[in-house]
Amino acid sequence: MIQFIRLLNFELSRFSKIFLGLISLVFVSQAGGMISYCYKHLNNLKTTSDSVKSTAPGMTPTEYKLDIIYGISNFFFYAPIAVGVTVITLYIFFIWYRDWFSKNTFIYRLLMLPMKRSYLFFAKALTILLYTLGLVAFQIINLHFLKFIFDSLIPEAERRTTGVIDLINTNVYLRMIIPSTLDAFVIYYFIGFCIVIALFTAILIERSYRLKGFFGAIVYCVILIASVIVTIIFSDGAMLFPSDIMVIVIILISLLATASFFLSNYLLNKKITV
Amino acid sequence: MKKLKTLLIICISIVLVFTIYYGTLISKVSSAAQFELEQISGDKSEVEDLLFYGSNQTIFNSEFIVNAKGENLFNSMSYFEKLNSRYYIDNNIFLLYKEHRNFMRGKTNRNSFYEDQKELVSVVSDPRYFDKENIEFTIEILNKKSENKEQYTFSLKNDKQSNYIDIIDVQKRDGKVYTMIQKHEVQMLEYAEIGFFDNFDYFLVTFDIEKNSIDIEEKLFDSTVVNKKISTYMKVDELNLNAASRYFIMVKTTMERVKEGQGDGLIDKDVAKEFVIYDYENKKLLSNSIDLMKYPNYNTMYYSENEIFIQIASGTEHKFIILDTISGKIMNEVDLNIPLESNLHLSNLEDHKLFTLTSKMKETGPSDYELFVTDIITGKQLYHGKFNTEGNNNMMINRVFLQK
Amino acid sequence: MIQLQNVCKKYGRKQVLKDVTFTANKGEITCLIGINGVGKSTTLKAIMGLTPINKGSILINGEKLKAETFNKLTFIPDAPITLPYMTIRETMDFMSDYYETWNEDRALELLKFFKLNEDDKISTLSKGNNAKINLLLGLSLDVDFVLMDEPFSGIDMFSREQIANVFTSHLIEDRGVIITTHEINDIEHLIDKAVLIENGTVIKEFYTEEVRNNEGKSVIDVLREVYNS
Amino acid sequence: MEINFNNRDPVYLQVIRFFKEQIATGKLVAGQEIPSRRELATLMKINPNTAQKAYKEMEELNLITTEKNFPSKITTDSNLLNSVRDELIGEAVSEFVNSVKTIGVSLDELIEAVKHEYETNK
Repeated sequence: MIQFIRLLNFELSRFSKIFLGLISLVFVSQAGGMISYCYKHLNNLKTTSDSVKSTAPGMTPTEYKLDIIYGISNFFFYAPIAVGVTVITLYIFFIWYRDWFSKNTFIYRLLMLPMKRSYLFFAKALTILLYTLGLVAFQIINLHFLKFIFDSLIPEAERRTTGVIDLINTNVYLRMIIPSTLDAFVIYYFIGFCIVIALFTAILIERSYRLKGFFGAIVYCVILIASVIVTIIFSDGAMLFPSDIMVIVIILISLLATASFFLSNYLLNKKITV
Repeated sequence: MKKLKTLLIICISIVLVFTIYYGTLISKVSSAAQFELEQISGDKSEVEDLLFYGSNQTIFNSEFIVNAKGENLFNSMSYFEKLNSRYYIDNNIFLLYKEHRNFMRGKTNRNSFYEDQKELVSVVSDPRYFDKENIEFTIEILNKKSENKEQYTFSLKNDKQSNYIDIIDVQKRDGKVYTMIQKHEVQMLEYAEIGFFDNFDYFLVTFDIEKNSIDIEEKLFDSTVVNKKISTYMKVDELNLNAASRYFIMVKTTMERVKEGQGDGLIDKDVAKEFVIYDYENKKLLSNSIDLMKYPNYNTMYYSENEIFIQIASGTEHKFIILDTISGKIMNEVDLNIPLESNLHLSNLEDHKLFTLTSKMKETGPSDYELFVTDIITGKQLYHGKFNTEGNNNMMINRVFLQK
Repeated sequence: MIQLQNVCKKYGRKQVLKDVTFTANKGEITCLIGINGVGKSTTLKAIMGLTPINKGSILINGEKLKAETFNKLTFIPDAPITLPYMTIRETMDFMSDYYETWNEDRALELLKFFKLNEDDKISTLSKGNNAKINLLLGLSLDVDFVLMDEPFSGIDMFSREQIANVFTSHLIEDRGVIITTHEINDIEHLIDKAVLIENGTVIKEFYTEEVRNNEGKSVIDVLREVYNS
Repeated sequence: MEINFNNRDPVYLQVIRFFKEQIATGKLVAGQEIPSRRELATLMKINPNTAQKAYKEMEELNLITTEKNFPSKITTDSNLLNSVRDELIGEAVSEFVNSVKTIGVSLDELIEAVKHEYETNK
């Protein structure tokens, strides 16, 4: 077990610099976006409240109150999230291929470690999961920081008091990465983890059979996607609650992921080619 | 330990952040008020069973279900419950879903149910969209006490090759299930100069449970074009599902396409509006004396065994009338005392209590929601309250649910 | 003892190994000889489970390859297999983390022997030094068998000499060594057993001293006979 | 300890011959310690198994003696050491004579030629 934990730590540390880069990007871009939003609207507020004051002295209409919800709806907020998603997605492939294709063929060493090769598989899969969660966790922290910026720059009378939780729950994109209930959180990231396992299996099919495997991997992915879609279509026709369909899909995805893992394990032990 | 630095840092921060986040989320949910219902007059107990369903329309919608105390139940619902939120579209469906969850699987059409003290009946046609020769009907009867379910399937020949079918009403009497169905034909009706109209036919199909047989379908009426005028039919909702009725009741509207003003604009203008009442046991088509053109802006309409309920908000009046179904005579009429400048959003009627939700339209969207509870026999206002949304004019309340 | 029995391997339609059968004993240096591209490297990879075989069996001390085998067996490929961003020290620490057979004393000795500096980054090393690092990592494990793929190819003369010295030193001890080469000259006197591989098959397997003793032939003589016939 | 091996004779025989030459020329003397098998393999760049075999053979010939936990030593048996010299001379002479005989040289002629060569080739 300690061997596995070491390997996981090793795989994590191989990505740590890119991760630090990503969270710095998120931090700088989002904070910059928030600061520029606040200053832009502080100027607007001045001009509008002057004109409003002349008609209705002593009153700031509720319509003019600023809400942090709009403060995060800009390019500088979403762009680093998009970059993070892209980098993690690419890393799903890179985490394997670089061990074959970098200047030094490190996959030799990894495959010759005196431990089950499935450890290798899980260490890489968990690395993806942990860094994804890490980025999301940092996003939550950074939202608090953005709220701090917003609250310090905008006078209390000019802003609404939207909390971070409401901020997340009112934003459809944030809600996708930070679901509003714990069970949804577990389900989302469980499904995500299963998808990573399936993609890893596709990569290993390609690595085991090369050109033939490349097409095999595509076929494999198509089969997995099709089986999920077919299940959804069939269960949608049946008399079922949407929640039932979700349960069926989750069970199906777990089964497919388990099958994928066993296939991967077989490939790693018997078919992999360096 | 030093060697596992990266792993420890990442794991600890992930666990910490998500524990704190979801911890606060869970502890905050029950008290997270979207709005407060401030009582203006009346008795608080009248609104205790109400749930308000709506959404916060910021950049993205976020749904909520709030009770009279201001607690948001939607947030504390499990992910799976939220997926089923299409069952929160109608109060009756919502109640059936809560009481008979298993039976309600896949059923969301309010009109396809019949309910009395003992039984809950559902008729489902399969498939709803088809071009097949036969239409399959599935009748399910749930014994409410024992939770036992009986199931029957019948097949009906699809002579006219309809491409769409809908169940309009279901009643059960003396071991027979009477179902009014609406069929949509592929060919559209040519109407006026440039207009085409969806061609709907209405049929009665009678299933005899004991004999396990199906009676030939009977055509009741259809959308017709006479003298360039078209007649369409709209179902009147039952007051509630377990109020049995001997009739299917529809509103027949006849429309004509006329020029409006000086321009070339054409509009469909109502020229006649009346009730069409079908006595399914005796297979007789009836009508009553009420001319609905008198009430062009009726708001809500329900029927029960012998009565039709209409809420009217038009011109200078905001009142509620109860009609005798067959004679069309006005049995009771009360003034509602609800300001007319408000938009009427939705109303529910239960045990002769009318629940009315109003709002004032503002430039930035609806706001100032108010709730009235009125006794429709005496006209007495039992409750009046206002929703305090703290200046959040993004909030929309869509439905009021009555929990029993 | 490493036993290969009728090992067959295809890459697509190309038959790379055809009924390869030989044994390598502990305490002996076995050399797979053949000109390039005849399946020597593939044979070593197959033993290490780094490429699948289509037929036949490979037994290490009578057992099939499994996770624990890598504590008995080490492979030193001719390509660098370390991570460039690590220092030699970190690379050694990585090894000691995972291999219970890691022998730190021997690693330090080898470091000295190869005149390497443990604070150097892998990325700064020359090709020869990279090969030495591979050798260092492999030989610092207390394993029964060491497999080396072309340890002399593309390496400067002095490094070659240093590497050749390894074979005669106590670093090899009583281990079994399998080495592949297409250039027998450097190590002709070092090896116990030669396995001639041509077109994916074993043509001849013999002990070099026996051939010298009984037939008065050098390894090259045997090679010449085989290729000329 | 520089030695050039030929590739056709067994390496262990060439090692033994090298030791005999060293003894014959007095570079190795009676009772002198010799390198361990491992050291010898390294010095001569030969397989340790071969070195082992050479030592074993020399032990059987009593050229070297080995006691437990001590380095091997050249034998102190002077008769044996002397015979090594004789053996080497005999071997070299017989090889030489054999090859010369094929040219058909007479003994006297040969001795003259040898004398001349031996004195000039210093």
